[in-house]
Amino acid sequence: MSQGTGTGDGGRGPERVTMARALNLGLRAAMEREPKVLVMGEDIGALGGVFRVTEGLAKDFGEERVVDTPLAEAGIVGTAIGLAMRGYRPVCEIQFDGFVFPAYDQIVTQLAKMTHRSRGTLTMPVVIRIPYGGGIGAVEHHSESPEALFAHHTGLRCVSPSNAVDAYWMIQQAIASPDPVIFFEPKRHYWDKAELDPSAEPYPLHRARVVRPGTDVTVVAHGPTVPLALRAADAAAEEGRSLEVVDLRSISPLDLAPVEESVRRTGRCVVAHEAPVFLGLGAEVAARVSERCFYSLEAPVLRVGGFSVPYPAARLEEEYLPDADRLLEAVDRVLDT
Amino acid sequence: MSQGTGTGDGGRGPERVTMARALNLGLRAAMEREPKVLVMGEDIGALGGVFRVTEGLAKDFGEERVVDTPLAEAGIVGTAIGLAMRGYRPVCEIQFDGFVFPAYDQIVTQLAKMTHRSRGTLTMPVVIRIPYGGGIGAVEHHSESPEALFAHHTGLRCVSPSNAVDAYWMIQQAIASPDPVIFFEPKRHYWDKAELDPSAEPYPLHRARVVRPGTDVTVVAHGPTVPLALRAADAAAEEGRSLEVVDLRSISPLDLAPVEESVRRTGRCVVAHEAPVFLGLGAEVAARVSERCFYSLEAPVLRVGGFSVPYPAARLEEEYLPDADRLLEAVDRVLDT
Amino acid sequence: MTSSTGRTATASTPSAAGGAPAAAGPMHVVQMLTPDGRRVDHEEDPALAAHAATLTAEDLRGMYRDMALARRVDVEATALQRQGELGLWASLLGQEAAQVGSARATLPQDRLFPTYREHAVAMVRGVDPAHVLSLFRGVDRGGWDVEATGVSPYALVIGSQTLHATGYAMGVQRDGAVGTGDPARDACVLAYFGDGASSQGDVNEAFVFATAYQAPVVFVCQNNQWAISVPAERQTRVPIAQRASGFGFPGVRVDGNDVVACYAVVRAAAERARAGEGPTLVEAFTYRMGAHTTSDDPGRYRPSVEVEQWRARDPLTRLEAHLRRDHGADDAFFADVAREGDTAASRLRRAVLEMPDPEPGSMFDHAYAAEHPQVEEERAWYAAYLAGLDGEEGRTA
Amino acid sequence: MTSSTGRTATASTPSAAGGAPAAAGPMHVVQMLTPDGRRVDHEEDPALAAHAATLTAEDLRGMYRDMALARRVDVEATALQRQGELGLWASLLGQEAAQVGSARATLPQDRLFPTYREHAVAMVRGVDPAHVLSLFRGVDRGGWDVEATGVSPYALVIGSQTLHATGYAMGVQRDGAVGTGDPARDACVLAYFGDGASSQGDVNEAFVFATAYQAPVVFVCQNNQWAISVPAERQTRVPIAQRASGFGFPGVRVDGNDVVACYAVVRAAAERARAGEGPTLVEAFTYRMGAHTTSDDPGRYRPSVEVEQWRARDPLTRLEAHLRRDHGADDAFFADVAREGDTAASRLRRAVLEMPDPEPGSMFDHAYAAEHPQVEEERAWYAAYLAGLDGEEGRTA
Ligand SMILES: Cc1ncc(C[n+]2csc(CCOP(=O)(O)OP(=O)(O)O)c2C)c(N)n1
Ligand SMILES: Cc1ncc(C[n+]2csc(CCOP(=O)(O)OP(=O)(O)O)c2C)c(N)n1
Ligand SMILES: [Mg+2]
Ligand SMILES: [Mg+2]
Repeated sequence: MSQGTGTGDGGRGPERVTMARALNLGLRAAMEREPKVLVMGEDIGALGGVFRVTEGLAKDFGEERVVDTPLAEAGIVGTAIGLAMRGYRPVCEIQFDGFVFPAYDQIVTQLAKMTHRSRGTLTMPVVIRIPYGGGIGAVEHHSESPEALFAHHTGLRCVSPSNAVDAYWMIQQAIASPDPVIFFEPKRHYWDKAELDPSAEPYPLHRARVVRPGTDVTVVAHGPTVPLALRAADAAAEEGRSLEVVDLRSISPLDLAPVEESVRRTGRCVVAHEAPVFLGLGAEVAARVSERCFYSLEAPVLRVGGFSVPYPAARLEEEYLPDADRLLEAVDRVLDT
Repeated sequence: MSQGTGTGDGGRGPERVTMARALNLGLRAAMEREPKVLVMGEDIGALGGVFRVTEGLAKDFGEERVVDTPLAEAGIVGTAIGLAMRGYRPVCEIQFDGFVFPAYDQIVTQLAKMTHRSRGTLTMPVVIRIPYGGGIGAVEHHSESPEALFAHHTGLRCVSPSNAVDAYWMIQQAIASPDPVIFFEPKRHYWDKAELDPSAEPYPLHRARVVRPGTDVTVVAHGPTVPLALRAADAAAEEGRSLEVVDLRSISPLDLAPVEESVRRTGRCVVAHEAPVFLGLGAEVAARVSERCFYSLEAPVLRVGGFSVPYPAARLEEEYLPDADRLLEAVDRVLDT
Repeated sequence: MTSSTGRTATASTPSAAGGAPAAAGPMHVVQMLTPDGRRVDHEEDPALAAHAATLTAEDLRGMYRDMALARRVDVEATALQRQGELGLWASLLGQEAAQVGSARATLPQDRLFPTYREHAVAMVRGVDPAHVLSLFRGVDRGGWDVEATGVSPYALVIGSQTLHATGYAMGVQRDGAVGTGDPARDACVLAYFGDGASSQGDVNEAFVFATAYQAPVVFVCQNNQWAISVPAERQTRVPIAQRASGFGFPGVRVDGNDVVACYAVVRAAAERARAGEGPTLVEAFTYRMGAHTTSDDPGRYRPSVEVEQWRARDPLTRLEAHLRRDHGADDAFFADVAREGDTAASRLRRAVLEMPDPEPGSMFDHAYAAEHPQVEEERAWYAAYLAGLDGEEGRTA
Repeated sequence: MTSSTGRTATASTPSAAGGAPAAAGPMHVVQMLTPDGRRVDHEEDPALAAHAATLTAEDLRGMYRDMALARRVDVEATALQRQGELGLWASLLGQEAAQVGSARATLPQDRLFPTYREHAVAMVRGVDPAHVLSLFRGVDRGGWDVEATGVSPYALVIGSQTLHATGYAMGVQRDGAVGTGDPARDACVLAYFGDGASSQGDVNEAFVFATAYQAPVVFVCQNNQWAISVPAERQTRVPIAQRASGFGFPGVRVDGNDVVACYAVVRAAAERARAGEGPTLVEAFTYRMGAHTTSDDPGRYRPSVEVEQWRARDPLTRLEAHLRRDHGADDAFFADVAREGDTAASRLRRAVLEMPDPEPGSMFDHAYAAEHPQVEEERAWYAAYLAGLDGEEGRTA
């Protein structure tokens, strides 16, 4: 192992890093700490992954721990399950959101259920990293947000960092989890930077966080819609409206305590994600908030997200994707009620 | 073709038939009407399918139209897509709900999107029949309700009959649809009988229907929870409470007009399905009803369904599945609010 | 041994098809016991002959005992299902030799990945059959100790386990437990699957991964010629063993009703795997004598004459004839085994009838390994709900 | 022709693995033009020689023209991408012979299922390259007329199209359009895929279905030796063509930089398919001269010396040498082709620059074939929303 320190922070001080780099550092820290951690997937070795998240890992940890696989997603996840049965902790990279579906059967019928099937005797500490979401002008299958399709299945945990610092900690926490974690990385923000202090105390993996306090409307977001919500909140502030933004961070389990607490104050709630609104995560959030904050709500919970159409060609994606204007339009509506 | 009449009703008069038989008659009618209709899947030929829905079709229509396939679900759906491109109208049988996932990639990335991808020049009149739901004391993977995992994808239509008469008509309407239809058959009700009149006028495929009028609470159900809701309504009636039961029939698109109309009268709504509540169809129904009937609701919309655990072993399934008592408990809660 | 290649040779051509099967050609079938129990030598491969030669009379009696016990348990399970004590049963009838021969070729440190039909495999590895029946009774998903027995949970999604087996084997490699030459250390993995499963993408991806990394896995395909109602020719026009060559690793077809040959062939493949020489595909050519499961009605799709033909090649009769002829086994031995079987069967019956139903609310256990707030919330709700019902009959009951 | 098998023969063994590749053995590679342009006969298979012999000097010039045009278009597309006019481009550089040779072996009634790299295939079949570039520009998913050209939409999910091709071929069978002997009626299907794709379950299931029904499909694998950064040896230790034998149908390896051999081999396979004799797998052994796509940086994973070696086997140079040597093609011919290429390229550039952006709201079109209330509701909402924004700049802009 080339890093030497084995402490997990590589002895670094605070540093401005991109999310891709933060993930790389998080993977390194986990691999240094625990020799059973493996990284596997397509093009993750010499190339370092198409987003360079695994850059340098093959060189530093060798190809027994950084496994360039054949081109077969079911094979990647299926063999990761077998490796987990042997005591390894594989971290699988799926190249793009749209290519996770060949592995869907292994994920939902095997990975999600093996612990239950074996009455807890086989644990499945497998992480599946999925770069997700749009906004990068890509071709088909490279811009989708499939999180609801995983969160509906018990046995999986699903999380999504919205910034580099969370990414650094959350990937390590996901790897440490004895349960399988589907790890959604908002690809359009891979190159966004933040100040990372590896000596800081990490926030719990499955906890939501208020990332901007406010008083008029509660905006619930995760992954790529968090920066969006923050931008919308800035714009709203100029118009004299105060948005409270909650970053869910964990999609399953869902931590709605901060949302409910917030809605009890604001009486208004808007949920935003890139996935289609229909049966997207926002449906669950809206259903729960509507139930639990029934007497506090001054207006219906509104959802802002993708339309009920296939993710469109790149020149239409700015129309498809929720943007700050669409979010603010919903804010107007809940405030006008 | 052995049936002769070609009219689709085989010249039959009204008859009491099981849902399995109604589906068989519906398939026959469609196959007689349109030579491009094929049936394909595992064990659907000589055996007539494990639930006998395709019984006798191989004998009557030959193995070019009733295609016993190799054991590979991606292969079944993938080749059905190719057959559709050549002008055929394949009806695929998936043997059990839990075995649709190997075909999930072909369904969601190909079948659902080919029309859009080709700007409408390639249509995909493919039906995928899935026996779903629990209550039959089966082993793992034979009792699940994956409808939300399909309904979240645009490009698919999803329906589920709750009785033999609807099954007869809906399978024919699904086959006639130029869009792919995921057809969920509530397997525990395959042997329930109803009076089928093949000369009657069919109800539109994508329309929900009030199957029992009532005044106190609107109960929304589909597939196997419809008979359940009707039983609960009987019990409630004895306690002097009047439940209105809406059978959604169509899961995507969702026809909530009768539900909203009903909730505006009752002010109370309970949604029931067998799938896990978390991100199940009930989330979408609750989110919409909460939004659109905001000022009519006297109580939060409640959801009754499966728990956030893998579908349990048979001796626990009666605990897992929503039953009339659990439904009535939710009814009590909305009425007590 | 033309008999066991017979079906493939006479495979009917699907009507939509044109020409004849390509590259079909007969494939050699390894056989060491003839159907009437004569021991024949296998001259092509001295290593196989050597493995077979290690089998003592005691070993062969042990194999017979394993096969007979498994069959007796299978009969009892079928009866229990008929009596409503099991929800379902998947009989292994006819496949005892393939299962016992292959399982007996494993070492304690090896790991086996069964489907839902490998009851004899499980028993050879020390799984209490009651733990298998708990799955079919619907009490749990199978209650045995995976680590102690080396037997993975039964896999019901066809083919899924072959990838797990391959991944496990990749782990064995990473642990340095191949090619050391230490017989107590070097390990391999057996991946069981059926003729129908050979069509699944997962199985073929397992072949890809296994060869890519030369993983120590032996793929054991029991070609029992039927996938429920679909004959093996619908899955492939050539012997399944031949599939391996297309992926660049060896495939062997063995008489699956010949326990000696199954043992020798799987042992050779296992030793190859443990030595770090990579995967092998073993196709045990056998026959599913019974229904697919107790839910099935084979009368709808296959002629009983086929079953009758295969009865003449019964793996137990064959070994019995051999033991009587060459190893002095007498009526007393077989009576002993039968008695032992009856004892096991009644013990099993009692165990099944006494199986407690799972605790209410236990469905919330083990959904996750670590605490999960939503599961706990629902568990609590359900407990309160049950408490609220307490005494009540259920309003619609 | 040792050159093109060189890579496989020297495949490095993954470190976690033990032994040597099993059953590797050299596989014959069909070649009809040597790298320096000499025409060599193929003696093993007279049918192949006969197909090659049908090619007139005019045909060969036409092939050169197709290849040169495709390359010129490819260069222009790469430039357009660099200039920000395309979001992405997947270059076919080096694969012109495999694509033109195979596509020219098809008849109008045949259907072709490409991946994202078959631009020369599309052009041979009459697809306007502007319709291909519209996909990479992000205007739509590819705008050509599938029925008129017989070219399916580009498939981006690796391997998915091989099943569509097989199903389409099953439809051809059901239409009675195989084995009639009528050359205007009998049809076949070409399924293109890459070396990486050979690992996907879908591709192997396509092999299963194609053989099960003897469907008239030719699987054309362009083994360009790389799947992005992963060398072909990670996918298989033996020639991909050999995969077919494991499924019971013929596989042929052809020099993918030899357009004559590609034509002859695919034509033979296509005629076999149209005659109802079932599938064939053709592995065109070639090389991806450029990056995987414009987003890729091959310097990270492959030595440039490898690229240089392959430059010596350039498919265009080879055919040029042959045309000059044996068919009297002179500088004027090649200058003509080059001019034609430049014209096509500037026409293409203009077409791309003039492509209108899709209409706002057009994303709602064709989500379904029949009316869909939810799509219509959202379409209406969005139109009203846009109207509401009218003139406004966007509050966060
Ligand atoms: C993915 C999947 N599809 C379908 C089924 C339903 N099914 C259960 S067993 C079976 C046939 C299996 O045949 P084979 O692999 O030959 O094994 P055998 O039952 O003969 O031992 C089928 C289709 C399943 N369990 N999993
Ligand atoms: C199912 C799937 N997984 C991953 C990808 C991402 N991806 C795009 S191209 C490619 C490599 C394909 O290699 P190959 O099949 O050899 O074709 P080539 O690009 O060389 O023409 C990968 C991994 C994909 N498109 N689809
Ligand atoms: Mg079988
Ligand atoms: Mg390639």
